[in-house]
Amino acid sequence: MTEPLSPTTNDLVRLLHEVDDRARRLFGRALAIREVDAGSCNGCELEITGLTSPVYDSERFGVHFVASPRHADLLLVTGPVTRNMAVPLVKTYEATPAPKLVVAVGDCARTCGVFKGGYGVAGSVDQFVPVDAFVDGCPPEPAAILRGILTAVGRR
Amino acid sequence: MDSAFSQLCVLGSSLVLIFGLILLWRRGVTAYINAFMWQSIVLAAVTVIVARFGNVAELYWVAVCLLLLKGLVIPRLLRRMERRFSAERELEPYVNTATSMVVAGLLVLFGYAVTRPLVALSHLPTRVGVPLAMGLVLVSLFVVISRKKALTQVVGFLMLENGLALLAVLGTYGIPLIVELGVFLDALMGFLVMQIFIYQIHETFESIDVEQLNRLRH
Amino acid sequence: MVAIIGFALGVSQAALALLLAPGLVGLVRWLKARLQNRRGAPAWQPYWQLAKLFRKEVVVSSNASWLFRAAPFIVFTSTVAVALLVPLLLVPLPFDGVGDLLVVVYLLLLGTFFLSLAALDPGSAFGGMGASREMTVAALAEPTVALAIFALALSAGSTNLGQIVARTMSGPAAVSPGHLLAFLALFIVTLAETGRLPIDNPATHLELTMIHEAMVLEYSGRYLALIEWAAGLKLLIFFSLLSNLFMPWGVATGITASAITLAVASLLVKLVVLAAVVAVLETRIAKLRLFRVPELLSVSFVLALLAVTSSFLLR
Amino acid sequence: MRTLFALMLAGYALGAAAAVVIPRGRGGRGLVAAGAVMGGGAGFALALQVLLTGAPFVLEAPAMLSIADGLLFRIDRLGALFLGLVGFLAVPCGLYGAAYSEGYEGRASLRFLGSMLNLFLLTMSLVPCAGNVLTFLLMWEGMSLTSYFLVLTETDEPETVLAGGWYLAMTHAGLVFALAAFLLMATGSASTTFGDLRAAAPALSPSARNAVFLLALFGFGSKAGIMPLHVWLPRAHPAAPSHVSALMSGVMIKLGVYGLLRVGLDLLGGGPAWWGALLIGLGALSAVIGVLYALMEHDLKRLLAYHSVENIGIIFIGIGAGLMFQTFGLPALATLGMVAGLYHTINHACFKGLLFLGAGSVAHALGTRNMEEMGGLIKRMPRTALFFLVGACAISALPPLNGFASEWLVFQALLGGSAIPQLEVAVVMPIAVAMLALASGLAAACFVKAFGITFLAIPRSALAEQAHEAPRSMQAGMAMLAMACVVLGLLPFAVVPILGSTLAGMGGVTPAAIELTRGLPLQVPGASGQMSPPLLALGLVVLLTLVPLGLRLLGAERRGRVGDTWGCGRIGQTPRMEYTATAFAEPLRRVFAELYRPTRDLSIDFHPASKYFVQSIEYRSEIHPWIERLLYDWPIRGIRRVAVRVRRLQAGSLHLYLFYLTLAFLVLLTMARWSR
Repeated sequence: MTEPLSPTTNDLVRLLHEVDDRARRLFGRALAIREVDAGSCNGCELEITGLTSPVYDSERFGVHFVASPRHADLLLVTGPVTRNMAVPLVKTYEATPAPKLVVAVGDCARTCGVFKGGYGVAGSVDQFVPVDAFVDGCPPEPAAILRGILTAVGRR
Repeated sequence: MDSAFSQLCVLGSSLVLIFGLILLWRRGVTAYINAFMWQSIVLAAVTVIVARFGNVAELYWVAVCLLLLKGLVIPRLLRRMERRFSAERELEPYVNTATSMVVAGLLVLFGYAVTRPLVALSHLPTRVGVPLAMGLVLVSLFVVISRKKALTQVVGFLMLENGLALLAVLGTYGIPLIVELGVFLDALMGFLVMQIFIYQIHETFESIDVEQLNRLRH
Repeated sequence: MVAIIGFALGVSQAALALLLAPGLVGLVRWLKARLQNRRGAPAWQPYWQLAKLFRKEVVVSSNASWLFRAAPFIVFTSTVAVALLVPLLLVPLPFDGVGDLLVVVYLLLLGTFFLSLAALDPGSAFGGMGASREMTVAALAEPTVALAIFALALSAGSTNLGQIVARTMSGPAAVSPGHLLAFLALFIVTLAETGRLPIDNPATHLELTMIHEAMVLEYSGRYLALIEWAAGLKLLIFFSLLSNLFMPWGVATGITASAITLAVASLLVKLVVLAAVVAVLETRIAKLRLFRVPELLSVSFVLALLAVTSSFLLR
Repeated sequence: MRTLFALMLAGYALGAAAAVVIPRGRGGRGLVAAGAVMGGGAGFALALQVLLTGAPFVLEAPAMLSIADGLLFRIDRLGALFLGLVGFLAVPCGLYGAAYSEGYEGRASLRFLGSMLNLFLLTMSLVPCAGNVLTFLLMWEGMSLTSYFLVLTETDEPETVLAGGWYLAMTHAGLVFALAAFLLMATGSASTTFGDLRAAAPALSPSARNAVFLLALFGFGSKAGIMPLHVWLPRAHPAAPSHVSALMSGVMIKLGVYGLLRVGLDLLGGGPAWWGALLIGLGALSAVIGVLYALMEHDLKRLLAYHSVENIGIIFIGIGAGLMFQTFGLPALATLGMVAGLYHTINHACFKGLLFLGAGSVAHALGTRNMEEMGGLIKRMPRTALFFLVGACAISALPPLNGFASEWLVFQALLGGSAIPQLEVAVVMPIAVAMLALASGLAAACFVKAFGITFLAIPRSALAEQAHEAPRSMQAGMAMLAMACVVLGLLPFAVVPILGSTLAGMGGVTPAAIELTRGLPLQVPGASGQMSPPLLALGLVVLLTLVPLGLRLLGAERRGRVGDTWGCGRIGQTPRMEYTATAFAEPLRRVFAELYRPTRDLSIDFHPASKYFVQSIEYRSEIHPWIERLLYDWPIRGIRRVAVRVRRLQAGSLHLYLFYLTLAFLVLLTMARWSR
């Protein structure tokens, strides 16, 4: 059995309702997310998959992960942008139809984190694509990722 | 009256056959050409006899054609060709003379056996000569097969023509004029083709020995 | 006068089908979510999704030709045309004369044909892969569908949908074992044609395993909305075919208010039941390896063949 | 009527003469095309007149050939139908040929191509007009020979000559069987006119009738290209110039169907049930195996040729069903079956002709027929692509077009099979339905491949890069056929009664049963299925305009942007990343592997240093159709072995040959003498 839910679930539920009504205004209750791994150590990916688990269940709020950027509204970019992922990241951004958002997940996305200065690292995400929201943490909790999405959706 | 007529026919056809046999016996192309010439002349005579007694008018024309074509024109051409290839003696034929004579004999007997129903059937006085004519046909066929020299084969073929003509004359008092002319035309054409054929052989092999031909195959 | 009413009813029936389609897809997803004890998106989530997609920008590949832009409209039109022909609520269907079961099958094939062509157009490997697999599955499913039609036509004496439904409703004798076998065969074909598990996983992200999804990777904005809507409508059509051709009880015969409401109610119940069956099925079994799919389709073919022979024997 | 017949002969003769007199240059080719068009038009008009009025056109010409009671032309309705088909297809192909043959300016002799084309059209139009056996076989042989010479126009390629060899051998084998069938039938009759043959047919013993039917099936089946006898078709059609292969595939193989109908239904008046069952069996087999081999092709014209085998299979299924119903005394369903077969004959002539012309203009523009080197042609040859798309939809039996209408009729005919009392015969019908459905499904898959790989996405070779649109006259030819496909698809209720009337009075098909459809919908007797193509097309068009209108009204987003194709963010896209024809058909190749039995040989040469590193891997897999291995390679090897032994007889010496001569002569004499 996984460990019982911590007492802070209720503010989590409040948070999710916020995402719900924020998203409605911009994307009308349906938000398609395309997750882009620009060179992350997959720590953030684990947390992102946590989003679709029964505990967080982002699905119920219309947040849906899609296969192709053509179908997506929001790009969830993880990890520092490595040299060979620089062009693909930009291409993915171009392939996404407007209106589109980018959320950079994890410290690596913002400051290249532990990989800073590595020979393979080309730079942080915002040097390549305009980022609407950063999510700190290495790796950030699913709730934190949701909050990031919320700020991205809210600001637009 | 009939018996004289049939007697003459038998004599004529047996003479024709004998000339055929000379071909087998003698060596040397000139002998063959003479034999052929005389054979044609006798054949023309037989045709005249049948025309006279069987009172078939157009046979006279046939006889004249025979005489002219096979009696004069073709032998002269043959001699010219023979001179051209100079005195090439007939090489050893496939079958030596003795066996070829025996084979000729057998063939004549076979001719008799084959034409017996014909003879029994037909009521014409000349029916007696038919087996002889068939014999000549078979013998000349044998000549064509067994001789190596292309020229001899040509003469053999012409004798075959004579045999057939004789068969026609004796069997049914000659075939309709048109067919007769057709046969003559064929004979002439055949002869011309063979002439060309022989020149070619001579060109390529410097000899008209037909044996060389199988070098062409492989 | 009667024709106009019939025409209006026919069109309204198709409109109802159009409206219900995204809901049906949402319902299946919601049921699957509940089975995975997730709260899952509500059944009307696809409506939001379509609304959002209609407001999104369209990004089209530079390699694509006019066919890429025309295909979504052709797919949508052919599926709506089928919705006009299929008897959802009313049996003496005004459009019955226009097309029978064969026309329905070939109209759906028209949609698949153009969707596959559009998948090839942008020139990406995924589109080619999706198109090739989709056409393979469609081609292998054809004989099963044809034999199922043959079995139905045998007992109903005609391939016209109205007649088949009327004949099956006329009495219990009409429902022979042949019908049951044909139902099972058509059910497997439904899973194949609409891209459900075990043939194709609608929720996968791994391009190599997709069949239907791989073809529409290139579409975005309103084109994608049309295609998703058409796919949902196709699912609804297959479900309604399954329910009305084999269990037609409740389909209205007269045009009275009570008969219509009864018909609508029975339709909804049947759709929910079928959606539940599909959801349970998708949660229970895993996806078949692509080259085991023909074996599954051959099973459905044998079922259809048995359906035909049994209806032959009982004739 | 007589003037039209004369006009037709004059037209073709003019075309042939023009080709001989001025072969080079636009003028010459124009005249050749004009001749073909005039002849075709006259033929079509004559056919229409005979079809509508029903009065057969009779022309006696005994003086021309004195043997076997001379030439006799008698066009009844069935003959008029096929004459009309030839005339109808001659017009677009003639038009198309004018520009297409420019490609042959330097290579093949245009004089030969133009004259042979017109003679081919002439003999093909006269085959259905023949009234007696002599005329029929004379024109049949003329058709075979002229088409053989047309196949050989591009003699610089070795496989064309080989294809010509196959074609000649198969057609003449067929002729022998057809001749035997006619002779066997003519034993009892007074003369060899079809009328007398028809009168003498009942007197024939059942075994004789079966023999005649089988001989006719072999003879005309080999021309039609039914399964075991189809091997020449995928070889000869791609070799011929495209407008010729359009004619051959569109019309010439249909004359095989005409011959079978004339002998099987008209002269013999139908027969036992196994005739129909045999036709359905062969047809279903051809349909499935034809399309399976078409799937594996990546030579565009060979693919289309294999599809001709498939569609001939469908026609045979229709006619077989008709024959079978006629045996069980169900005239309405018999008419339905026959009409379905005939209707598919016409439709196939239209869309196959269109497809071959389309493939021809692609080959003309690119110079190659290999689909793996094509791609992206829809942007460079938009109109040809559109016409090819219409043809592809028609052949895949997609609703509003003509392919669907006739295939729907064939399905209804087979569904009517339930009316057959005998169970073990009636079971043939569902199996035929299944195979027909499989064939049409695979045909749709095949044409997605053919159209998608040839016209869509990015050009795969430099040739495809600078392809240019086909010249105007070629487009005109294609446009005419595309229009025909659409019209025939929308108005079956006009065409089907005429088809029914062509069979009136043949083999127990009573005129009463002809009344097949009335009014807009296609009402089928017996099976009482109903469909109305025009309403269907109208509905589709209305919806097709409503949907974008609705989108605009609801304020759907209009903004659009052109971006790169999505490939998981890869950098740049090359044509090598696209799907190829072989890759497209690979799943089906794996599914039907037992049938194809592809040969696979893999040659890996390892790096000299270690066996873990490879310098090059070469994988080669070919499919040699097992039917040819089974039915054709084995006898050919046998004949070759016997031939080697016989060669030893030719020792090369003249004497030996003369000896054989004499031996034979003597043997004959003995036999004549003693064999009393």
